[in-house]
Amino acid sequence: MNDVTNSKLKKLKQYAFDKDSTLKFIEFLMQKTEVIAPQNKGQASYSYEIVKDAKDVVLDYPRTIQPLKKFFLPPVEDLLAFDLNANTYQEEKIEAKDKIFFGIHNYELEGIKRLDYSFKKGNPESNYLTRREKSMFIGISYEPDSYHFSESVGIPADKIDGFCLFFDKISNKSDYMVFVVDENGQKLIDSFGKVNEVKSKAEITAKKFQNKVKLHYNRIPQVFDHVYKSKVWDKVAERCVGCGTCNLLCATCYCFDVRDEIEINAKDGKRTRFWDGCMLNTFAEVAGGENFREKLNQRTRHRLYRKFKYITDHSGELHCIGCGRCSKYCPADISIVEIINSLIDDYTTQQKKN
Amino acid sequence: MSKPKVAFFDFTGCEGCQLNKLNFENELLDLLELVDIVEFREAMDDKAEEYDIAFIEGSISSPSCVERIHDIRRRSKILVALGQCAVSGGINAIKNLHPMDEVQETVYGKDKYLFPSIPAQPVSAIVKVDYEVRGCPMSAPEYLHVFKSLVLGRKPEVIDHSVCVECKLRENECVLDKGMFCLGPITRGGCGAICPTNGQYCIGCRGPVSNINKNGAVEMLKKHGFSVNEALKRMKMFSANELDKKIEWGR
Amino acid sequence: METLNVEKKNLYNPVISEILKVESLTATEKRFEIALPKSAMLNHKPGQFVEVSIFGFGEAPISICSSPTRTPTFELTVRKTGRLTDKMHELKAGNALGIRGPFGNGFDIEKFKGKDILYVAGGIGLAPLKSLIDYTIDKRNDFKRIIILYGTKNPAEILFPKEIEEWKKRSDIEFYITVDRPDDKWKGNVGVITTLIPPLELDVENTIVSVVGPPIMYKFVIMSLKGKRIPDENIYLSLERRMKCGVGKCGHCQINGSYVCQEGPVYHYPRCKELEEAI
Amino acid sequence: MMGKDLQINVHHVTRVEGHGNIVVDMKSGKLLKAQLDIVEPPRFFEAMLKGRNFIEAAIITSRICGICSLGHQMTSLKATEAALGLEISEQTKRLRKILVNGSTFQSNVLHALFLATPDLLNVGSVFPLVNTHKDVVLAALRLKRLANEIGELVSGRAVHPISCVPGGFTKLPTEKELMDLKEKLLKQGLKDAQYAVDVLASVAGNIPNFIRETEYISVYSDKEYGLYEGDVCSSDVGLLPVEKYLEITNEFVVPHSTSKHAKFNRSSYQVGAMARFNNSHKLLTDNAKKTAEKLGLKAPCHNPYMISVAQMVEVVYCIEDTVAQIDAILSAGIKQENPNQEATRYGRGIATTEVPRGILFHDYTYNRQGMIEAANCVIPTGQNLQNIDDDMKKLVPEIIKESKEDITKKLEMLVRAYDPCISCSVHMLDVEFVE
Ligand SMILES: Cc1cc2nc3c(=O)[nH]c(=O)nc-3n(C[C@H](O)[C@H](O)[C@H](O)COP(=O)(O)OP(=O)(O)OC[C@H]3O[C@@H](n4cnc5c(N)ncnc54)[C@H](O)[C@@H]3O)c2cc1C
Ligand code: SF4
Ligand code: SF4
Ligand code: SF4
Repeated sequence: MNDVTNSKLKKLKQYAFDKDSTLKFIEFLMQKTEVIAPQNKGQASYSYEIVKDAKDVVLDYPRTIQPLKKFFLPPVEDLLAFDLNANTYQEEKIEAKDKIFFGIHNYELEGIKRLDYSFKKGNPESNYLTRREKSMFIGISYEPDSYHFSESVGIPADKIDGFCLFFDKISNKSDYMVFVVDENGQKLIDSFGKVNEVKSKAEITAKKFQNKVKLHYNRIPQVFDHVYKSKVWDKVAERCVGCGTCNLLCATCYCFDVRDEIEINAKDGKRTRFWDGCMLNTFAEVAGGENFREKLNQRTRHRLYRKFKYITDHSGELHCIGCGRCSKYCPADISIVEIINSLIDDYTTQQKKN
Repeated sequence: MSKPKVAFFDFTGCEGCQLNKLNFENELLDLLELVDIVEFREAMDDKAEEYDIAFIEGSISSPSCVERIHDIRRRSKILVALGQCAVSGGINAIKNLHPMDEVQETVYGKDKYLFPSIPAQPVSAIVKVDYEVRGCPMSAPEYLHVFKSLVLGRKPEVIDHSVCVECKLRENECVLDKGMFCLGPITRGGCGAICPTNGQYCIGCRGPVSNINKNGAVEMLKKHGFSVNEALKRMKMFSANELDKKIEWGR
Repeated sequence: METLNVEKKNLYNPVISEILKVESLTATEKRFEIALPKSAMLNHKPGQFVEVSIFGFGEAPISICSSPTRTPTFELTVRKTGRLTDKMHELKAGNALGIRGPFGNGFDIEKFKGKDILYVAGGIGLAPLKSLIDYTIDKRNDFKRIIILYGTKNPAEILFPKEIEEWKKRSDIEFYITVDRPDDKWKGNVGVITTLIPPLELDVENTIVSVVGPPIMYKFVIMSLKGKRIPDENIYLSLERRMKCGVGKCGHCQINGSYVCQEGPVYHYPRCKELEEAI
Repeated sequence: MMGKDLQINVHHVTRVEGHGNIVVDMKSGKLLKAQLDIVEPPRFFEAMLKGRNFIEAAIITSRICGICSLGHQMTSLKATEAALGLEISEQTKRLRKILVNGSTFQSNVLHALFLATPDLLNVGSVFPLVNTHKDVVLAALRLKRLANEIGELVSGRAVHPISCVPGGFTKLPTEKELMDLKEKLLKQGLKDAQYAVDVLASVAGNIPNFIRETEYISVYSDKEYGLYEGDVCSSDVGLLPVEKYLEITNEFVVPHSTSKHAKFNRSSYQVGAMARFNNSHKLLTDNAKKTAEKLGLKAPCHNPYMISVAQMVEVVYCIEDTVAQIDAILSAGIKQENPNQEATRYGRGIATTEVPRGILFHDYTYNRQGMIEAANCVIPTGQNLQNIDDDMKKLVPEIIKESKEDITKKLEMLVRAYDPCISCSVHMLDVEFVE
């Protein structure tokens, strides 16, 4: 994987899009294939939805409720449909469908890359990977709110590799500088044709993050080597109510539960999987009532180690992308950045003592 | 294989759960194919001697109810508590928060001994309950699941995750974000988060999740602008028995 | 973007297999002999497990209790504890089951060769161990002593009585059994399984120990083994966790950074010590 | 007629909501007792309301009764809005009217077709009819489903509605959903209702002929068939403002009932579908009027056994009025509005609504913190109880020559005709016994 950094950005072709051409561009994409983009949800929330009308697309949004994973690992997914009497089954037919994700924040795509790793590793899972095929991503820059901390986990505003195009907002108006990141992007621009290449090359505007981790992201796994027994876990657990929101909305969480249900005719049925999470009480409970992570401090610790250590040890990357969902939607106002910073404090005091 | 004999019994409650059972208009005839309904006072005259599955609705709140539920238990192979009144005492249990004597006196004055009353109790306080269908009203999908499972000789799934989980699965806008209060984080799911889905906050009608963090819950509600008392009052609307027994709230 | 071109598999499709024989072992345990379609071999290693499913009743991980050395068929011993296992107990020869697997890491048999083998089985833990016991018996010459320690709560819960009779009869196997609570007829040892360990005379450096039992048993057995000065490197444990997929995806079985369904269920004890949540 | 002895004790009358016993005691031809004993344990709802805030009132009162949960919510919301001075929009009002229609529709179908009709066909429940009269049962089930769909669409759930709150709705149906509902009501609903009416007409001959004139009390509005709003109307004295409800209901306690009884100008009065029909029949839709004609129902009707017939007439009305309300909402366009919950005052609020079983009153007093200080609910079944007792006292001597089984059956049918909702009626707070 080669990182595109600002030095390379200058070599990319750039096009100027105003509000109208952006709208036209979405419509142009919609004619080609299915387009998925952020839209309003409820009164003050957003979600990624299939676009029915280009005007519904909202490009200025802090984050959606569910991350992009819902398109590749649906919240509720039938695995098999079976016939009880005949003891036969059919697997759910999953087709790889062309789709373009438009208006995607860069951390969101990083989340997908992490999930790709998890679903390829060991036993590559066809359900996820088939859905994942034939997806193109068009990125957009965003203004970090008090929950975003992507920069702190190594995803600065100018990390745009993996997108085919990237829209960077250049003024307070709805104008964008569009960077062509790969040949697919160039093809799209060429066949759209209504915009002009800009010769004086720009950089992607740096963004100011209010929410920051105290230590460089390279050193976070190292902190996690030393804080397994930290008191921080107990402190957090006093406030956490174990609702599981932070797991379910996490862009890189992918644990699931599987249940069978029989239809009312007592003949047909389905085996279905659901998003699940390690913060929930029954997650690690086995027959006989033994619960291997009964306490909330154990569960919180497991959740964070999954993000910063366990998978990282294999993949070499942090499996937290700094979207801030777990903190924004936590009903107990628990902030993951605060947890990490407390752990870092704990770690530095330890180091000083030694 | 002969069809299982199924009976429905009602104790103190609003009978909304009874009614809910008749609200499966699309599935009702299919359900009837699977079982013999042998007793259902609200809908029919017949009575039977014993039952494979007895569904009990309502809380136990008078001495004669106690005798009746013992009798039903003796005659039933599987007994299911249906709806929050039967599962936890439900909303009836609010009266338990006040001394019984006082409640009776307000109601009957000097004649309080005419109509004996006892605290509203869950069925499980009197007899063994095999399975539960929670909710006020009972959650329709959960009832169908339990009914089908038992008729097919299978243990039903017991849901013990929060309502938030189901909200998240549906990608609902969180009502907390709208500045409302919500009991979803500490309430047992299984209802499909139907209240937040309809823009309303979760009033906790399915009772708390097991292994609940009591102090955390109070802290959470305090953060949303509730006094400890108000928070407790809200949490106990449907769970006076469960919360009072198991948990000493923030005292 | 990084390529998605990997050979991907549908991981969740069971193979419909036939039950050849069902045998009641105790009030709550039954043994099932199962054949894959077209007499296919399961090709398992002792200590591995399969995911068993019955449509409408769910899926569960069950250890393979027969040795790969024996027949093309394989055996499972199942305790009745819930949705799926209750239903399994209703099944008869000729009925079908869904099988996925074999999954997980079995015992590292190569390391056992030429050594004394000590088995410590608690309750249903004898089922997964039996696969290995039978294997070592079938290749008896590859190993030196074979010692089997087996403990159950009471005599009614003793599994595999026929096999136990044979083990007892054989002069090349040392078999000791104990129960926590005896009944009137019981004449043997009484006490928890750890009481069987101190009296053993062992060549500690050359004894490989395999332990399988309920979660609480491990701590105490390890303590007794340490009392005997058995080196940690000689100890293997098989751990149980909740599992939904068996293929390292669902997350339920994770012990710290380790997936029991991938790295386990059999763990080398030194590795367990790295995993804080293991025992 | 010579001194007959007769003792009837029907323990827990079936096919009614809640627990009640019929007790008849006749010695030597003298009627000592003919009454409906209400044995449901009391539930102390008014006590539960004390100290609750204005959002919780409707949530709690909904749980008084699962069958009438929507009616309780509506009345509760209106009382709260009156007490706090909350204005609601035209759209909210229309959506609520749809809900009231839906719940009247569903409850009437349930009662007339599932609970009362088996008597006319001489069977003990609706279940045998699945085999003998499958088409009717299917039509009735479809009707019930449709009625519930109205509730589910507009309020989130048919039992204990969710989205209707003081000041408005937390979620609104979409235009498409309303349009689909209208389609269904017109295409399938009216057809099934007509079919059920035809079947009912064919067995109407089995309805006992018993006449006792009484006072009929219902909500009345001169603009529409009185259900959601209007004044109180008595067939004896005409219109009265809702604020006078205590003078109308005059609740009193009898020892054989855990629920209070009521009376106004006579020893008893009747509420419910028949009272509404007698008072407001002129405001029915044409189709509903024709249905009444077909079923032989003419105002004023003094036969309580005909209540189920009046209920079927209302079913036709509710379907048609729902369509009219949908049209009005759609032509104005759905406005996304938040519930208006800014209190402009704190005080007492009294409200009335027709629920399927009759007129319902809620009366709350809020303190300055927005908490309920005092609450009172007067429930239709309670208001009917004295009337049922009076009916029985007249009926038993009239049919005394019949067999005990027949008498018992007719008494059960009478009680059932009122569609009593006993859980609902057992709600009282402060009770004094009359000697
Ligand atoms: C590697 C491995 C090997 C096993 N080998 C055997 C064996 O050889 N014989 C045998 O009888 N059992 C074995 N088990 C345990 C067996 O998997 C569980 O008893 C089984 O999952 C229960 O499923 P159920 O549907 O019957 O019960 P359920 O109705 O699903 O559950 C009953 C209870 O078991 C819990 N539970 C759910 N899934 C599991 C799980 N995977 N493991 C443990 N508890 C669970 C539930 O939380 C619940 O409390 C093994 C487990 C593992 C992980
Ligand atoms: S969202 Fe917050 S309260 Fe809920 S489990 Fe996560 S940390 Fe705990
Ligand atoms: S609305 Fe309530 S139940 Fe839903 S996510 Fe928010 S807090 Fe949880
Ligand atoms: S969301 Fe809450 S109040 Fe609503 S049905 Fe579910 S548990 Fe009950």
